[in-house]
Amino acid sequence: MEVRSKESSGFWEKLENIDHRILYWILIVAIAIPYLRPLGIPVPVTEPVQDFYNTLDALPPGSTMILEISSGPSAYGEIGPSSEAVMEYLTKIYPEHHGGDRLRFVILSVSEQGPLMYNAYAKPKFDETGWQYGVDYAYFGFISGLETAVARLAEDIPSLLPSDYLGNDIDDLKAMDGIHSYKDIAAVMVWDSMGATEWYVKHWASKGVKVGNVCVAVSLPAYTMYYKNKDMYGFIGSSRGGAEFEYLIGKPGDAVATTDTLSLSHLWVIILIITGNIGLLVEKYFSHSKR
Amino acid sequence: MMVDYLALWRAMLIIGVFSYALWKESPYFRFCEHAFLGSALGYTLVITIKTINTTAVFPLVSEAKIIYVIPIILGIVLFLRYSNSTKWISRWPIALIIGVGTALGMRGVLYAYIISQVKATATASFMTDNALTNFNNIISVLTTILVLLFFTFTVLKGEKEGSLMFQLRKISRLMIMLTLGAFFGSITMARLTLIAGQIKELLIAFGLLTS
Amino acid sequence: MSGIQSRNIPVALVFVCGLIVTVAFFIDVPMLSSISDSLQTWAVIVSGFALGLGIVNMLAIHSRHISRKTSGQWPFSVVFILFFLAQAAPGLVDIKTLSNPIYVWVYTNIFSPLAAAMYAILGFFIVSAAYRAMRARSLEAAFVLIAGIIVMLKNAPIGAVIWSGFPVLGTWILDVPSAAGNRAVFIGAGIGTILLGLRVLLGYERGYLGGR
Amino acid sequence: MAFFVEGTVFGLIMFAIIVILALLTLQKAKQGYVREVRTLPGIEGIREAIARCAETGRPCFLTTGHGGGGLYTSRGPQHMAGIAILSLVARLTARLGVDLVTTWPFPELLPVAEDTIYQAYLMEGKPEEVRPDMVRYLAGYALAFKMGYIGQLTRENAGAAIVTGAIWPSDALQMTEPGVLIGAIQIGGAPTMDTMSMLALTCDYIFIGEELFSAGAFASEDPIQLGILFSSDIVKIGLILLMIVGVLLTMMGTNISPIFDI
Repeated sequence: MEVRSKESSGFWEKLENIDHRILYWILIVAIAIPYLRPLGIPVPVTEPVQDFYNTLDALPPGSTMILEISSGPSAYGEIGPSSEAVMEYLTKIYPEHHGGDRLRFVILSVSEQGPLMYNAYAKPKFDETGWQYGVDYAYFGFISGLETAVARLAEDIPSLLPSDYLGNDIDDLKAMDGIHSYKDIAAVMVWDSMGATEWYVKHWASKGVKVGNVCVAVSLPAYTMYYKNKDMYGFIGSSRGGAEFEYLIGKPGDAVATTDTLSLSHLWVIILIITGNIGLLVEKYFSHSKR
Repeated sequence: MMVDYLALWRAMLIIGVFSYALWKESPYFRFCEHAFLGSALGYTLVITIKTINTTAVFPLVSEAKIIYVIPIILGIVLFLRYSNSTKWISRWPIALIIGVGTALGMRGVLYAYIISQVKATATASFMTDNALTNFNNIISVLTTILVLLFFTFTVLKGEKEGSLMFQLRKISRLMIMLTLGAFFGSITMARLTLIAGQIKELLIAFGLLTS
Repeated sequence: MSGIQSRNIPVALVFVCGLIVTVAFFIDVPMLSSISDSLQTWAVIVSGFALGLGIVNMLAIHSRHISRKTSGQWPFSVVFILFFLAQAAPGLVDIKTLSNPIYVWVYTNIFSPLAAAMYAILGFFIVSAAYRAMRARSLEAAFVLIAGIIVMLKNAPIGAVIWSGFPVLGTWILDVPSAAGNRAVFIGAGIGTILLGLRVLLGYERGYLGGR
Repeated sequence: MAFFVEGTVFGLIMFAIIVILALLTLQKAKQGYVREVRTLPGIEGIREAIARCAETGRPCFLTTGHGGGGLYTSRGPQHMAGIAILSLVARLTARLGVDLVTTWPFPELLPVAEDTIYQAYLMEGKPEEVRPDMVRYLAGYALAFKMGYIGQLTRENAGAAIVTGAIWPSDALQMTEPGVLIGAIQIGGAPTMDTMSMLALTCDYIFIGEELFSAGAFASEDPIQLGILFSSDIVKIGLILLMIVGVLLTMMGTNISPIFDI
C-alpha cells in the first residue's frame, strides 16, 4: 500500500475526489447559457451532409422515394430538428429548384414508435405545404418483421404493404402507381434511432438503390463506414448535422441553437479532462520529490 | 400568462429522473422509475397483443391458415414450465427461439461483420494518383491486420518481453486504444446533445425561455 | 429422463431450426425459404406469448413486496401496478387504432417524458466518466485521451474555431486508424458469433436446458 | 445459378470453411490435441469480483443488456454469450454464497436464465438456494429497463455488476456509470467498439469483440470447446492472407471486388 505523503498539495487532492454532482450542476449552467443568450458559432458543412443534399437535389422530379421513419420520442431531441429541416427542404426548396415539380414518397415504419414521429414531424409539414395524401405521398404505419420486412419490401412492395395506415387499399393510392419493387424507387431515406439503416443498406444499397439517413450520433461511426464504402449517399448526424443542413438550406433554426450549447458543454468536458491530467502530473511530481 | 400545467408536469418528471444524478436515489426518483416501468410494461403488452393479432390470430381466424395453430400452441406450451411434471415440454418453444435467433445472428454477421470488412481492406489500393490516399490505405490495412492478430487466442500470445510478437502486440494494443478514444470523442457529442434538449424543455416549462 | 422428456429433443430442435434458417440464406429452394420464413414468424409469435411469463414474473415480485409491506418499496410497487393498468387497459380497449384518450395521455405525458429524460441522463454520466477515466496514467491511456479530445474538437463547432486543423485531424483519426481498428474488431466479433452459434447448434452451450 | 441465392456464394464458401475448420479442431481436441490458449482478463475479473462480493456481503448483478433485439432476433448470439457467462457467475455465487440478481428486458430470456442458474446451483450441490427473485423481468422498452436496472442496482448496493452481451453504446454508459458511483466492481463485454469505448471508461475488466463470444468456452474450461477457438485463429490468419493477396492483386491493377459479390 503506497502511503500518500501529507504535504502533497491539498487543492489537487480535493479536485481529484470532487463530488460528481458539482460537475453535473456546472454542465447544466454551461448548457442553459446559449439558450438564454445565443452565441451563434459558425458551423462548417461536412462532406456527408453536402452529398446528402446534392443527391436529393439531383433526383429527377416525379421519382419516388422510400421514407422509413423508425425513430421515437426519446430521440426527438437529437434528430427532431434535423428531420424538420429535411422536410422543409423536401416540401418547399426541392420544388423551387425543379419548377414546382415534386417527388413522391412511400412512407413506412419498422418500429412501433415510427407513427408518433410521422405525426409529429412529417404529416404537419405535408399538410402545411398542401401536399395531397394518396397522390403525392402515402403512409403505411407500423410494419412488423424488422429486417425480414425490409428485405421483403425490396422484392415486392405491394405484398408487404397491402393497405395504408388509414385502411385504404394500395391500388386506390395514386402515389403507389407503378411501384412494385426496388427497381421503381430512386432513393431511400431513414429517420433512424434504432438501426434500421443497416437493414436498408444490406437489402437495398446492395441492389443499387441509394440509402441516406438522419441518425443519432451514437451510430455515426457505423454510417461513416457505410458512407466511405459508398453504400450510403450521405447522412445527417445528430443536431450537428442538422445545423449544417439548416445553414445549407439557408434556414438556421433549432439545430443551430443546439449546436451552440454543444460547444460550451464540449468545452466543459475538455476542461475537466485537462484538469484531471494536470492533477495527475502534480501528483507524480509530488510523489517523485518526496522519494 | 397561462401556465402550461402539462409542461410543468413533464418538467417534474424530467427533474425526477435527473434527481438520481443531481442528488441521489430518492423516493422521488423511485416514483418516476416505477411509473415508467409500469407504463412501459403496459405499452409492451398492448404492442405485443397487437403483433400477435396481426401475425397469428388474424391469419388463422379470418384467412383460415391452419398452420398458424402451431406457433400459438407452442406459445401456450411455454406456460407449462410452472409445473415440474410438464416443464420438459416448455423447452421446445424455447429451442425454436434459440435456433432461429442463432441462425439469424450467424447470417447477419457473415456479410456485415466479416465479408464487407475484408473486402474494404482487400480492395484498398496503394496505387491511386493521390499520395495521401495511398498512405491512408497502407495505414488502414496494416492496422486491421495488426489488431486482428491481437485478438488471436493461440498465436500472438506475446510470450517473451522484447520478442517480435510482444512488440506487435504492444503496437496493436495502442491502435485499439486509439480506436476507443476516437469512438469516445464521437459518442460524447450525442450525449451532450440529448441533455441540451431536456434543459431547453425545463427552461420553457419554467417560463425562462419562449419556445 | 425417459425418451420423450429427454433433453436431446430441445437440442435437436435448436439444431434443426438453426440449420434450416441458416441454409435458407444461401440455397434458393422455395420450399426451404418458406419453411425458414415461417420458423422466423413463429419465433416472433412465441416470443410474444413469452411476455406472459414476464408479466407473471413482475406482478409476482411486486405483489410479494405489497403483501410483505417491504419498507421503502411496497408503495412504489403499488405505483407500478397502477401505471401498468393505466397504460394497458385503455390500450387494450381500442387496440386497432390505439387512439383511446387515456392511452394517448399516459403515453405522451408519462412514458415519453420519462424516456427522453432517461436517455438524456447520459449527458451527466459522460461528464463524470470522462473526468475520472480520461487520465494519461500510461502510454495506452494517453492514446485514448489524445484521440478522444481531437475527435471531440472535430465534432464541436468550437473546435474549428480554436484551430482549423482539428476537423481535419479528427476526421483522419476516425476514417483511417479508428475505422481500420474497428474493422478488425468487427471481423473478430463476426467469427466469434459464428463459432458461438455452432457451439449452441451442436449443443455444447446447453446451460439453458438445466433445471428439474 | 438458380440453386444458390444470388450474391451469397462467396458467403457460403467462407461460412463452410469456418464450420469445417471448427469441426476439425473439435475432433482434434477430442483426441487430446489442445493448444495452450491465452488467458482472458475478463474471466479472472469475474472471479475476483464475486470473491469481493463474498467478503463485503453485497449482491452480484448480471444482465445481457437490451441491444435492440431479443433471443429470436439477430442479437440472439450476443444474449447467448451473456448466458454462457451467467453459468460461470452462477456457479461462483453458489460456491461462495453470494446473492445473485439478474435482470432481463426480453421475456423469452427468463426461462433460459432460470434454467441456467438452476443448472449451475445443481452442479455446486446447492439447488435449494435458488430463489425466485434471482431472475427479474424489468421491461421490454430499453430506457425503462435501464432505469429499473440502475434503481435496483443502487438500492441493493451491488458489490459487482456484470454487463456482458447485447449492449449498445447508450446501454453501456447508462448502466455502468451508476455502478461506479456506488463502488461496484464492473465487468463489461460487447461485440462492437463503439460500445467498448463506453465500457472502457467505467469497467474494471472488459471483453472486447470476439472475447465476449468465446468467454463461454473459457468459462467452461472444457478442452473441446477451447479447441474450437484454435479454428478461429486459423480463419483469422486465412483472412489476413486473403487481404494481403487482395492488396497485391489490386496493386497489379486487377479489380477483385466482384469476387466478394458472386
